[in-house]
Amino acid sequence: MSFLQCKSVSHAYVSKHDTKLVLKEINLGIDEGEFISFIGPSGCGKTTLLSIISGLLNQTDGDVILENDVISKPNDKIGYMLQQDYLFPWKTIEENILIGLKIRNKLKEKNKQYALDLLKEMNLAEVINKYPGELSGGMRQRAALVRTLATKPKLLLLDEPFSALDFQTKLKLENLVFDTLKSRNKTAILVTHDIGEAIAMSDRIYCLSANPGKISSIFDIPKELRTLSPFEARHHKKYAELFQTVWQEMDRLEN
Amino acid sequence: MSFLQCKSVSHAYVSKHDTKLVLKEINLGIDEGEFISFIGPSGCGKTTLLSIISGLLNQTDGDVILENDVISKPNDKIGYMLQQDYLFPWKTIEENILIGLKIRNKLKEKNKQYALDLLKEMNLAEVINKYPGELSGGMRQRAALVRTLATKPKLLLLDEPFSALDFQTKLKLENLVFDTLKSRNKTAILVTHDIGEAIAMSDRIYCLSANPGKISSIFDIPKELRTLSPFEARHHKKYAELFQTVWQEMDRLEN
Amino acid sequence: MQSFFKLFGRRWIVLKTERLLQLQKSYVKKLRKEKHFILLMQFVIFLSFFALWELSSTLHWIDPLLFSKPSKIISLFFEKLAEGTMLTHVGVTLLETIFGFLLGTSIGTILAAILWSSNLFAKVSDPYLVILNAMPKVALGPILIVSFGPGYVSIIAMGAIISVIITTLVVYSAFNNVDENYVKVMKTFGATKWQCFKEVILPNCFPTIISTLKVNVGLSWVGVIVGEFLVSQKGLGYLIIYGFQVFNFTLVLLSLIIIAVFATLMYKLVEVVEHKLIKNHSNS
Amino acid sequence: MQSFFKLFGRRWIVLKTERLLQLQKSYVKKLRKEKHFILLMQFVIFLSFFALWELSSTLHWIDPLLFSKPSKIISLFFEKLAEGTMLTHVGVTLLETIFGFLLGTSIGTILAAILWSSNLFAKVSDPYLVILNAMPKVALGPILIVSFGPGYVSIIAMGAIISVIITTLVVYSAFNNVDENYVKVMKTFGATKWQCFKEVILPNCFPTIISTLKVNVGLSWVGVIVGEFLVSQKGLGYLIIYGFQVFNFTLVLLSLIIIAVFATLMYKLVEVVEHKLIKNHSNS
Amino acid sequence: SKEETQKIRVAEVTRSIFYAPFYVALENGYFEEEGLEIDLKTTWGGDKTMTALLSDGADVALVGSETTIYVYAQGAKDPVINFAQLTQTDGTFLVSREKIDNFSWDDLKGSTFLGMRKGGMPQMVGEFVLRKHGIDPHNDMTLIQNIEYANVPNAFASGTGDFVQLFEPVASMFEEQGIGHIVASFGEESGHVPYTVFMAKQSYLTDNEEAMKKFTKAIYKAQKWVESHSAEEIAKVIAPYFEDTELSLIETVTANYKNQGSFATDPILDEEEWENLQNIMDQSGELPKQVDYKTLVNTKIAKEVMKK
Ligand SMILES: Nc1ncnc2c1ncn2[C@@H]1O[C@H](COP(=O)(O)OP(=O)(O)OP(=O)(O)O)[C@@H](O)[C@H]1O
Ligand SMILES: Nc1ncnc2c1ncn2[C@@H]1O[C@H](COP(=O)(O)OP(=O)(O)OP(=O)(O)O)[C@@H](O)[C@H]1O
Ligand SMILES: [Mg+2]
Ligand SMILES: [Mg+2]
Repeated sequence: MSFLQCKSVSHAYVSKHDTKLVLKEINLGIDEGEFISFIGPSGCGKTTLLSIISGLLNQTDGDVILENDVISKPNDKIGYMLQQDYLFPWKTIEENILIGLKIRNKLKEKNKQYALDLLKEMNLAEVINKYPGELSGGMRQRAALVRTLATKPKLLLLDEPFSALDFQTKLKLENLVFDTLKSRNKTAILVTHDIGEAIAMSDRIYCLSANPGKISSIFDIPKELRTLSPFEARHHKKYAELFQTVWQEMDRLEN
Repeated sequence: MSFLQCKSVSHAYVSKHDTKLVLKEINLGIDEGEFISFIGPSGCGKTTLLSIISGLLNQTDGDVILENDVISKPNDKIGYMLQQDYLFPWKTIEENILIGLKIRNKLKEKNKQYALDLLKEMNLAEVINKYPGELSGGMRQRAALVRTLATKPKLLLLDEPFSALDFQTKLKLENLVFDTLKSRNKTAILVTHDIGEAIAMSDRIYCLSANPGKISSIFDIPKELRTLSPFEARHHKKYAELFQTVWQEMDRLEN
Repeated sequence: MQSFFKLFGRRWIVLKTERLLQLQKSYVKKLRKEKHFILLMQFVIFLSFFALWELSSTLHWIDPLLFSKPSKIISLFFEKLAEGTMLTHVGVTLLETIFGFLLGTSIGTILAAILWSSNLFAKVSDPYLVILNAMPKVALGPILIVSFGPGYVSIIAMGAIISVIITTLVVYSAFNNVDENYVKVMKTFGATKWQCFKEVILPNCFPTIISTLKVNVGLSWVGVIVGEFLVSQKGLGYLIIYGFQVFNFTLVLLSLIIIAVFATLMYKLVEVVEHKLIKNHSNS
Repeated sequence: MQSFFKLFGRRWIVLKTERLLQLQKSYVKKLRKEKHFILLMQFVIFLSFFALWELSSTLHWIDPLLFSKPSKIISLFFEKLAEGTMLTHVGVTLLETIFGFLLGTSIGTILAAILWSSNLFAKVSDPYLVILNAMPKVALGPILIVSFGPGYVSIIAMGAIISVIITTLVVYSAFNNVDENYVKVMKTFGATKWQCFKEVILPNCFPTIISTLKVNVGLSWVGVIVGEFLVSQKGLGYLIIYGFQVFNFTLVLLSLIIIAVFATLMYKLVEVVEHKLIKNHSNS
Repeated sequence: SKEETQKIRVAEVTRSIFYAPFYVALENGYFEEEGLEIDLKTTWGGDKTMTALLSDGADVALVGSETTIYVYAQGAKDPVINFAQLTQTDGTFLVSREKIDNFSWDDLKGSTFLGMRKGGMPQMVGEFVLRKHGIDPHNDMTLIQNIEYANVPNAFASGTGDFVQLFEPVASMFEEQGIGHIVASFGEESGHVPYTVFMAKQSYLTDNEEAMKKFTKAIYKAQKWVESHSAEEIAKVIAPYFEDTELSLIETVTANYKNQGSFATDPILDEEEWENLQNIMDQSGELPKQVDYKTLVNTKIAKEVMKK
């Protein structure tokens, strides 16, 4: 059985005036260590799906199973990174990255050291006592990554983590995140609008169509690209080909 | 003599505690119909330079000359588009696109028709009576373009017009803007962080270095790419080459 | 287990619309139930408050002379209504409040515009504005009476003066906080300062101005009531003072209740206007 | 022409630092000049106001009985200061205001927290909060005296009651407007509602709470002054009423000026605290 | 001239049965007979009433004479002159919480006394009377003087104080409701004082002497009417001015005042009363300076009116 399994996951948002079926029968399986991307038109339910997998939102139907456990509430094994960094502006970077451990009552010296080491690895050691407001966008996003990784989740959910960054910073962070996750053999699900990013970073791409959101196609990334760093992958010739294919699929989905 | 000339343009921001030289002796000439890009690290003075060219900001030294006129205040011939759309949320799209004509006291039937035709061309005819809040990001940016073009400027200044859009929308808008400007033989200066965008859209790229901002290198775009639409250009092999070169230059400038 | 899901999944597709409708129905039902519960609770609180009041007054747990009781208040209300005097009192106070409110808001906004138009003037007047703002305006009562005489003018002036400075400050700060890029857009078209104000600054701050209205309505009530405490022949504040004078607490409490009702109505009215006017303003 | 620019450009490079320094110098000079001008203007306004007052009172353009004059006010001030009574009055009012202010703010915040913790409770109490908010609290003065007795307690209660509901509403709305993604982050770590409140909601709303302080200081002054109008034998509000009673307008105006000074000081103090506390809070 | 009615704006310090003769004059049409139209305004409190007069918001004020002394002492150029007296004693009563059968003023010693606010006539008369009975108000008892006039009754009713100094109709109401018991009258104890008087600015008096004579005449007429009629009859006449008070209560109160001779029987403010007032103020430490009777009192008008 896969590391993570979604079984016939459906979700409908019910409001006073109508009920909107946002996700319809999502079935997927992800193995440990895989890097998966979801792409799809705006509003197709990507964030909803991540929320369901993370246990923050309870689906209307179906099951999410992580290592044989049914997920129905936030779980230690899962880390979730939002679109913007959402660092707490009133806490220093140190307090920010330790908040997860604090909440989980795991603020032992060993875990703390792990978080601080991560911070160092991300080249953020010297800003440890600064406030988020004093950092650049890229640094903040890196700090947010440390915060998420500090609790040692096995599965990482990344909801458009790079969309608020400028192009160069984004390319650099892609590499960094890719390396960090691969070296720790983390499983990851990335939501993005950027087809290039999806191709460059992941092992498999799920294309979602909208209204209701369902998996419309799956692209396996060629081995040649998988082993390359995202930046290198972007300049491989297979990248351009795949880009065209996915682009057309997306175009079709949007119209 | 060129259509637009910057002669030894320098600018320093003076504040109470210090004076910061932001632009140092910018010399450049742009011919009519050319599409130029400025790229450079954040804070290198790109927006400042655009503001000076537009006449909104008076430089400390040097001259900006547009068709033999020295620019020192906003000029009819220049249109300026900001990073975000900055459509006025309390005005309908129609009121928004006609505001320039209204301010300039040129709200004649002919000019009005021109603006409305442009709107139609941008596929915005059916939202003419809506408010900006009801439009998507891409639609808003297109409306902002119409607003800028409605006064028939000869020179367009575009300050990161696509940076707030998602990737697909951005690619589509690049094509649209490119076609619109080329077909009307407008001269344009584009500021962007995205190297790919600069290569795909322009005829020439000026790389600015920071502290103080000066032109560090100029890249002429090969003819093959120039004639292609931005989207196509991105998949030309010369594109990848040039991308690498510019990337390295930028990397050098940032460190 | 997998087969169960398959089955379930299949069944689900077939029943899709039905299932969704059912979800919706049970949700709406839950909502309605909650709403009814809330209404019930509110009603219970309302009723038990007045019932307890009536009871404790009747049983002399509280002094009926000081706290009166609901039944007496209601009968007094109808009595006064029949006499027709109540309408006059309410009318007078309402008019004073509305005048004070409109005056305060409009003068405040105009002052804010003047401050905005001249940076130098704004800087010069800054310390004075701070002092005027911090000053508890109700203390000026005696001065108002001396300046405007003991009559409606003083009361309306009190209703206006209490809100004018805070309006000036809030609206002026809103004027200054307009995203300068909006103004930049205008300037690229060569707009004058006045055009910028008319087309951008003012409409942009409209929501703020309307929001100050909500605060100002409340302030004007305070001003008018304090004003009526000091000088008046008519009005709800007068009724309170008069009620005290003749030790008629039923009258005092009746006036208080009527004030609460009308102050709330006026507040709600402004809120409705606010919602209407701001609807199109908000950027998504 | 081009050669001129070349030349100029070259010269400019050589003179670069010098030129920049000169730019800076002339800018600073201009700033200083403007600042001096502003100070001068403020001083001129200040002086001419009091001079005009003194003059028109002396020349009977205005009734000196009603409007007194600055020289008399100043001499009365020193007289009272020498007697030592002035300090007591100021002290009493200040203490009452501070207590009322702290009480109002803290009770309001606690109420807001309770509302936040129970959505149902918030919904049930909504209409009551609206009524209480719209109600001009100064009208409740007499009721307070009946409930808390004629003394400091009533005055402080007035100072508190006037700000407590508005604090509750503002802070509660701030609690509710916290970007839910901050809470989402907490929830991904499995945080409880209380942890979310402690770590996110409260610190996030700290700036709002501090900002309400500024409003509350002003409101508490109003409440305390009105309270002192009703019951007191010490305090600045009492001095106003007493001065009015014995027709000593010099005393009334002196009290008003002292109130203005202290209200401004207190406002400024809160502002300083606000700046200090919020500094690190703001997100870039 | 009787052809044309002249409008006179009167500001009364409060609405009280204590001023019954004035309302009788209004209700019985005595002013109309004199060709005067009265525009009556209640300006709650002596301070506001005097302000109304000084800032030309009113032509004539009905308020205690002590205010004229305050104003004069502040150096008024156009002083306010008393010209017709309406009431001649204090109008407050001593009310005790417990029923006392044989009241003696010594019972007040050691008690908590809820008095009127400092600087006003009721407070000064109150202290004067206490002192007259050998009680030092500031040492022999707990004196509460911090409450605004209108709020004194409810402070007492909600449990503050053993004794309270109250105006009518509240005193009688408390008696009726059993909240307190009237044990003494400050009016009886105080002796005659110019307690409530019609007054106007000197300049106004000079310019409108005829009108003021007519005004005083109307008042005098009412005073005589009140003197010769029963409390019941008076109450009926003035009832429209006290909408929310029961007729029987108005009658009781009128009787109380009438019996203790609170209503002046003629508009003349005697010198003896004036000196008594200054004496009372002096004892309370509120007299800014001694003012000559002739300076602030005009008896000419009253005397002329009474001659006719
Ligand atoms: N709490 C909610 N209540 C009701 N509808 C919601 C809610 N959250 C999201 N939706 C709706 O569900 C749909 C899917 O939303 P979701 O945020 O999952 O999309 P998305 O794919 O993440 O979009 P984007 O790419 O813009 O982030 C949208 O149409 C949205 O309007
Ligand atoms: N009004 C101003 N006063 C003082 N300094 C300013 C002002 N505007 C910009 N600067 C400074 O001038 C420098 C250049 O700013 P500018 O906005 O032109 O950079 P930019 O290249 O457009 O940057 P970005 O890519 O982030 O938009 C920056 O260091 C900035 O801090
Ligand atoms: Mg999303
Ligand atoms: Mg810029």
